[in-house]
Amino acid sequence: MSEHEPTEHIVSPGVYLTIILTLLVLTGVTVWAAYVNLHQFNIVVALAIATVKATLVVLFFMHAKYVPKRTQLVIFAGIFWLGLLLFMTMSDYISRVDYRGIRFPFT
Amino acid sequence: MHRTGELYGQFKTLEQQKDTATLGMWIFLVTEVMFFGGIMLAYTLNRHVYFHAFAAGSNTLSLQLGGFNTVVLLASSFTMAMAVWSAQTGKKQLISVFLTLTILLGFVFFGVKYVEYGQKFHHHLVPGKSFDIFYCVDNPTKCEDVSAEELTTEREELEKARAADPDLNAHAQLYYSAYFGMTGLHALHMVIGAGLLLWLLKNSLAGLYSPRWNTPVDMVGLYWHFVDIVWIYLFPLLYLIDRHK
Amino acid sequence: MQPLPFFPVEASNFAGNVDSLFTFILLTCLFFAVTVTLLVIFAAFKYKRKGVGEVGSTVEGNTPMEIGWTLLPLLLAIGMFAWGAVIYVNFRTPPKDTLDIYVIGKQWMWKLQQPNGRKEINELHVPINRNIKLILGSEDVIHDFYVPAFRVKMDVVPGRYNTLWFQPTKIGKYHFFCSQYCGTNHAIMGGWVTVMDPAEYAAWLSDEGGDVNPVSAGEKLFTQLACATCHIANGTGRAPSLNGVFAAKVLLADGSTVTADESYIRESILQPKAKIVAGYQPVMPTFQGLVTEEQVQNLTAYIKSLQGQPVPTKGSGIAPAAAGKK
Amino acid sequence: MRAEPHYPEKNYLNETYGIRSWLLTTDHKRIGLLYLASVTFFFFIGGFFAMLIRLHLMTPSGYILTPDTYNRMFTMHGVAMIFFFLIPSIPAVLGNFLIPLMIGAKDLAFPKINLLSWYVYVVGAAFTLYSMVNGGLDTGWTFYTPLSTVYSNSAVAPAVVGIFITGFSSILTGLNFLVTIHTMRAPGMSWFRLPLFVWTHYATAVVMILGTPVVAITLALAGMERLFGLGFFNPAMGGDPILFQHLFWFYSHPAVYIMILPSMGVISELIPTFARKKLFGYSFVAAASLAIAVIGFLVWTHHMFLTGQSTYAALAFSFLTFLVAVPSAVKVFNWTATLFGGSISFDTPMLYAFGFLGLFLIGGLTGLFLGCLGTDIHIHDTYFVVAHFHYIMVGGAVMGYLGGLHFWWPKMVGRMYPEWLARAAAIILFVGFNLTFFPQFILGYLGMPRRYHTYPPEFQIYNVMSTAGASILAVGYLLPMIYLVWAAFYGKVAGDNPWPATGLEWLTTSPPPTENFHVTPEVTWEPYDFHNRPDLGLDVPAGKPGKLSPSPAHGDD
Repeated sequence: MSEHEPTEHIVSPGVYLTIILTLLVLTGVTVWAAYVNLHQFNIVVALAIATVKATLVVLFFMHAKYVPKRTQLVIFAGIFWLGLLLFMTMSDYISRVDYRGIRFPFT
Repeated sequence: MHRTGELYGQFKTLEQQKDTATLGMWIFLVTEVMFFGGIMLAYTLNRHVYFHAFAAGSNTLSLQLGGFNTVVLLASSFTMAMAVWSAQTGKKQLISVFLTLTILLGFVFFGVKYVEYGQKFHHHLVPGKSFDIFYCVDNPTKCEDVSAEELTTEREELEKARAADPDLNAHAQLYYSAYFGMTGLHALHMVIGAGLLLWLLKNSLAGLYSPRWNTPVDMVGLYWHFVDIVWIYLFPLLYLIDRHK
Repeated sequence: MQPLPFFPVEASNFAGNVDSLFTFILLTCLFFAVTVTLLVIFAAFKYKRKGVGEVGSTVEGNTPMEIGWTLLPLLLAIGMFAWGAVIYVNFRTPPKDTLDIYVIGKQWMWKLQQPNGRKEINELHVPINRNIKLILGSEDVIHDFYVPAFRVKMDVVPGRYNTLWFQPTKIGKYHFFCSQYCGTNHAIMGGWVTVMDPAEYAAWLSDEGGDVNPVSAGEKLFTQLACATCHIANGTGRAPSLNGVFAAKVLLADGSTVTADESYIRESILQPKAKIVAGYQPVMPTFQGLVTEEQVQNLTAYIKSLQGQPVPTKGSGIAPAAAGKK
Repeated sequence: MRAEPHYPEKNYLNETYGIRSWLLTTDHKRIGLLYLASVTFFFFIGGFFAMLIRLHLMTPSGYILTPDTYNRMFTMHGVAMIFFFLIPSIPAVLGNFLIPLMIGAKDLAFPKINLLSWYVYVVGAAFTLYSMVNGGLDTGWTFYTPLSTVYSNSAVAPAVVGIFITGFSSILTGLNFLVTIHTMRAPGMSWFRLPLFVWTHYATAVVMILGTPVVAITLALAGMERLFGLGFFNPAMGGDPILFQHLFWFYSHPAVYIMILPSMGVISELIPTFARKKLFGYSFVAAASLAIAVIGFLVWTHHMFLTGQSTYAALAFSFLTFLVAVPSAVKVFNWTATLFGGSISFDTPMLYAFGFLGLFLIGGLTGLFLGCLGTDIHIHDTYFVVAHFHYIMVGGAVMGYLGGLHFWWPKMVGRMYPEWLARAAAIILFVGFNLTFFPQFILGYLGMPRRYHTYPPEFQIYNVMSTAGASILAVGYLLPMIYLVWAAFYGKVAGDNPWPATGLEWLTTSPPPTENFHVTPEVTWEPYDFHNRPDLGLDVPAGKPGKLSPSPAHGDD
């Protein structure tokens, strides 16, 4: 048997409670923000709030704040590649001349 | 490989074993991110091209039900985190209590989702031949769960959307493809998670988890939180398009 | 014997450019390929193992060399990229003064319409030295319009338009192909581009339906009505090959035989389900009301003209000698 | 110096007996052999289809197959070869077998998941085989919509389900490799002492992890579109078929690197071993592997230059495509440089390495024509493309796979294959391959589109050459299949380290024991260092010791 015991950071219930309360408040905020007309910024605000919430979950509920750098790199890579997929594909659609839905003069 | 107590044969120490499991789980979650990424891209593109149809589709969803489910899922994440904490600090009874709570909250989520899906079937909002976003507006008697008042505003909104996008029905169907695709995939993950939680509960009732060894609780916890994060994004993306009127 | 071909004919404004760029990349690649190959062969002989226990030297790397052979290919690659980009941007930006021709791809034929409304099937006539723009649409799956002699191609995507432009520079007849896989008869979904003198082209445009020869008129109809899509000459289509069928005995699905004379052909065009050839499905649509009496005659004349064509061993409706006697 | 080769009495092959002991094994070596059997099965299925295709194309009008059958043949050839042979070949067979041995571990990090991944592969394969015999598949291996989702009359749904499932086998393998390489290394096995085979598998695993889920969801969406009428890719419903291509190529271009990177890893082992010299520029080759994996993700729309995509996007992606060519070039230069000053032998694995160098060189360089926007307009979707990717995947990946199989066969089965027969097979393969595929470059430039069951007669001469080459190639593939199996039972006993080579896998017996090493090895030497390894029994010139790193680095970070 080994003498190495798993050593890990134990997050206290108080922290968890703070986080969940913050999450609930942010949920309220995001619903409220959806009813304010911010034009194209509605989606930006909604995604920003969602990202804050997700970050809190990742850092505290999932202990990412206390894991080795290596694991944090893995998380970062995942987000980065997701961004790559979305951003690079959309860059094609946004910069193209899209002749969608035009009718032909004959068939 | 043979197992000696809690240590599997391919590892030298419990620490290495735990480290390996955690890294493996995080990498798995990254693959999950990419898995959802594909459908996210389909959503992003179609929302970009057919914004009016997406807004119209989104406004037919019930914000009450969606919001309630968000709260339920966040709460279940909290109880899951507490289950992990109980395992880490050796409170054996509490592990089972928090796991049970998590499972119950998960089932509440399923219940609400069932009601929501049922409504969509009823209102002919499931992609396919019978899809008709005007169904309730055109057949108010068939949608007795929607008030006359709501129907009037809905009609106005749909007419406006149709003025902007003549092919509204087809494109709203794309919104519903995204809705069912994303929430269905999410629900599938929840089902798998609920199965894992039941398995954990069985083991925790047998007293298997201790501060020395609680890797399964920790791993399922990571998975459950991930499913929560997916919903954190799905909620604004699906329910909150263009709500201000 | 002809020499083996390597470059296709250059018949458009893009052809020369693309070929020069191709040659440039080819020479660069040859330089690297030959150098590396010679080095490997040289090393293999020079440093051949001489004793069982011999080991190599202790060299393990050289950073300046690494940087050098990273930068050199990088610079060459940027050069190739830039040249290619110029051609591509030019290709994707049609000039203003184009002759616009609409092209529709469908499984498995091309329908084209000239600016004056004249329609063509699997044929494209264009005047020399004019900028031509094809506006491409698809009725079903993704196709691709490809003219090797012009070095141009573009996907034909359902639900949206694509455009393709070129300026033909050489009079002649060139293949065009569908080069995006589109199902069963993808390989025969092609035709000919005819580059004409402007005067000839103008005459051709105004000379619609001027064919007096019934055989060639029938041949044209045979493609236009998409008969050729199923009645493929080599017998691989959904319908029997018509080579040699005229005046021969045809075996029907019910086991009887019939002589393929004028009246049988006429009936098969107007009421195709009346007599089904053995081994085939009744999939042919009726052409009753779609073709005039004159056109039926033209088609019959064309099928007659196929009498001397080679009959495929499989995929012909002609009854085998034994069955014919019975 | 060296002792008489002996065959260990107790090893992973004879530790336990019976079908159950194989089907329920969690031993990475046995799982490697299970994969070997299954991918070989698919290689011969795919090869059979290829033979029919080539025979059919001997004449312009092709009398052998009907158009529908021909379309099924090339589609199923692609599906069998890509998803069920090339992608799992080197990683799941050689990688599975060797990575734990090379880093001095007792097994992969998750042995049960490893077995699961094989079963997932088998289930996916079963669905796909079902599709092949029940209606076939005629969409092309790329499954372009709306042909695959609306118009095709073949068994698309089971094939899509099969490939979806098999994707998870790939994900699980990649996950296992990544974690294993991070946490299971032996003491002293620091990152820069890893063999390059492990480095390239690390890069491969990254691609598997990040790419495969995307193709899985894409095929799931396409399948649901075919079955339930979801509309994302269906233009009739306002969807966009080009979106499918974006999603598909986001994985399927990097998938090319899943096929070629492990092969590069094999070559990086073979060349130093048979030149008895350290690999030239070890860290550059390792970095190039990672660079290929990362940049490989940024080039996918070069498959779509002519779909009407944005000109700006095309420019960006073409540029990135040229960038990814550079690390491949760097590798070739380093391999070549390694030969200089070496002591080169011409054993069979080295012949495969030479073959790989030649074919990969042609395959890689012809990629430039396709990545270049100007020339791609002409040669896109022609036989030029067919020739190019066969040079990479067959010339590159399969030559590496066979070279690796010959190199490690003595380790896997403990016995040697007949050397002269093996050398002959390697040469036959090289000749047959070039005769088959080189004419296709010319065909492509002349304008013959791919996936044609019939073609204009002016293209016939090159097609005849290609078919002739294919029959030589078939012989070349059958030979190793026969003599390697023979050698596994009747070959000469190989001994622990027959070549000799420097990796940790050669320190244990051949075949290795179930737990890989009787004593956990401790690494104190640099990779491919023949000069500080007295245990190899070589004649190291006196007075010229190679440099030894001062203190062993820690392996378990």
